[in-house]
Amino acid sequence: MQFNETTVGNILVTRVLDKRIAEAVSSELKTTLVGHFQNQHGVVVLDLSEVSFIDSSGLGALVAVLKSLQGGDLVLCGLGGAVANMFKLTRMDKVFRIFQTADEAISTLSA
Amino acid sequence: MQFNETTVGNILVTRVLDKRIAEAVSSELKTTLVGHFQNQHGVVVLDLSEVSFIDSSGLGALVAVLKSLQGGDLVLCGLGGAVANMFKLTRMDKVFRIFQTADEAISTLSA
Amino acid sequence: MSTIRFTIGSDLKDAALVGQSVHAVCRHMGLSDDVIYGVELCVVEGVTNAIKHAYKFGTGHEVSITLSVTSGQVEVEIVDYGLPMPEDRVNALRQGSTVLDFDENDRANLPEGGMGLQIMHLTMDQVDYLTDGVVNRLHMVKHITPQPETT
Amino acid sequence: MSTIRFTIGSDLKDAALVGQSVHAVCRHMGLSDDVIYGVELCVVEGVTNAIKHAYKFGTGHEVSITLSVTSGQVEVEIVDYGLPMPEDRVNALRQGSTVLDFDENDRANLPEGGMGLQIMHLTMDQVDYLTDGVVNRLHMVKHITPQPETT
Ligand SMILES: Nc1ncnc2c1ncn2[C@@H]1O[C@H](COP(=O)(O)OP(=O)(O)O)[C@@H](O)[C@H]1O
Ligand SMILES: Nc1ncnc2c1ncn2[C@@H]1O[C@H](COP(=O)(O)OP(=O)(O)O)[C@@H](O)[C@H]1O
Repeated sequence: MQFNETTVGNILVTRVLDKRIAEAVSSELKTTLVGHFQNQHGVVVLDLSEVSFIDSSGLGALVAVLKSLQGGDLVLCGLGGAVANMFKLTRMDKVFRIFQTADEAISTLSA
Repeated sequence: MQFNETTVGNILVTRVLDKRIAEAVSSELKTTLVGHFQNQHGVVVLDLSEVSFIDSSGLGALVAVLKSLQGGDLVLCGLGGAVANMFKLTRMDKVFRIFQTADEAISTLSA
Repeated sequence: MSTIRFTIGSDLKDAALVGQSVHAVCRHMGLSDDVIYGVELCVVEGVTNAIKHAYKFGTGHEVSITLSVTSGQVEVEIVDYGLPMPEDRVNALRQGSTVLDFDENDRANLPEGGMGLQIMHLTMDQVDYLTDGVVNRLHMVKHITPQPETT
Repeated sequence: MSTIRFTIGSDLKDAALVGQSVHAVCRHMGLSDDVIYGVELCVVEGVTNAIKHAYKFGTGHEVSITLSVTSGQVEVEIVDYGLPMPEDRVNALRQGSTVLDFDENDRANLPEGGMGLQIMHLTMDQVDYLTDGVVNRLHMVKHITPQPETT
């Protein structure tokens, strides 16, 4: 997988550059994100704006990261059509904190 | 096939609304255009801006129309990536008069 | 009716090729975004399951996906030749399960897997799974409001 | 390597489904626009020829298209079970023809057909056609500059 990462204070913005999050990459996604929290990042904003498809294993990987958290938070932003649909269908939109854009996430979380 | 047609003086602008011009529709395209010339339209501007694919039978239909002309003219506009490539590959870009846009075709031809 | 069959080897990375192809064909047929997303998702879930569960990630096997679009419905059949789905899972697919009835505040008990069959159950209008022990067929239908014919 | 096979019946309107699918897969693999256009065009030309010439527009026959993308090339094989291509046309495909060497000012002699094989000859880096009288295979290869791996 490819990521683009920016740090703003104790917030790490991780933009997924792959267009698809599915079984083939979901464990890599999970390992990467868990690693970020182990590296003392308080909050990770996962920017999915370039992602046009996510399947249940991709979603499961994000849930697994959320469940592994010992403090800190994983929040999401940039959910487009198919990705937003998936979160709604599975009710995971009620589980994750979801922002429109990374900027919106940063300004809310830094406030 | 679906078309959108506008008349400006003795110029008929025919915009193809189908995204693909291939064997399945090429004879319909030819019949439609030949009909326009029989209906005394002096110049037909065929606007291909919505067309993203043309194959050799679509191209052949346009050549057949050109060859059938007894006066009048068939000019083209709005050739996007794959369509422009096809005209170039076959050297048909040297055969047809090609404009960027319908407006450009109209203003040149009405001048 | 327009029909196309896609065949791939049991390789997870090629599941994406089917997903992209199904997406492109559905878009070409003028289907709505919601239908496109739903059909693509269920196809990828079904193909992934075939590779993961029927073939246990073993390579060199075949998965084929037949997509048929008529003016009233999209029909998908996914065929594999691996281990058949257990009967209780077939029932879960047909009748639905409680996997997504989680309490959203009870983080520890959120599901990390087992959501694929329920996603198909919820997204499609008909889902069924038939096997003779050799050929396994996952069959799905999504109703659509009649579309203009596309050529 | 990523490989997917598309199979359609000998119905012209389904040739577009293959075209769209090939386009989507090539785009997913990160290929350049020029390569995508060229491969899609040659696939549609080959599939159309199979339906038109090998099957004489008869329906109910099969055309299958295998697309393989590696870091160095795109490979396409189109298979039909109809009438084989005449030998002089196979030679035209392999060695090229003069159909596009027209005088652009001599309107009456412009070609209205017979351009498909030459388009494949010009667009692809390798083209070949093999038949045993029953199974006909059109084989095409396009070299590409190595692409980043896409998942
Ligand atoms: N195609 C299949 N062949 C065999 N077993 C299957 C198949 N699809 C699903 N299963 C079984 O059903 C279970 C639930 O599948 P699913 O809801 O997709 O979730 P997951 O794949 O995350 O386990 C799988 O764990 C597996 O045991
Ligand atoms: N797949 C095929 N099977 C049998 N004959 C073919 C096939 N493809 C081409 N041919 C023959 O070669 C000729 C040239 O084909 P092509 O260059 O594609 O132009 P067109 O299809 O417009 O005639 C066809 O007219 C046909 O006689």
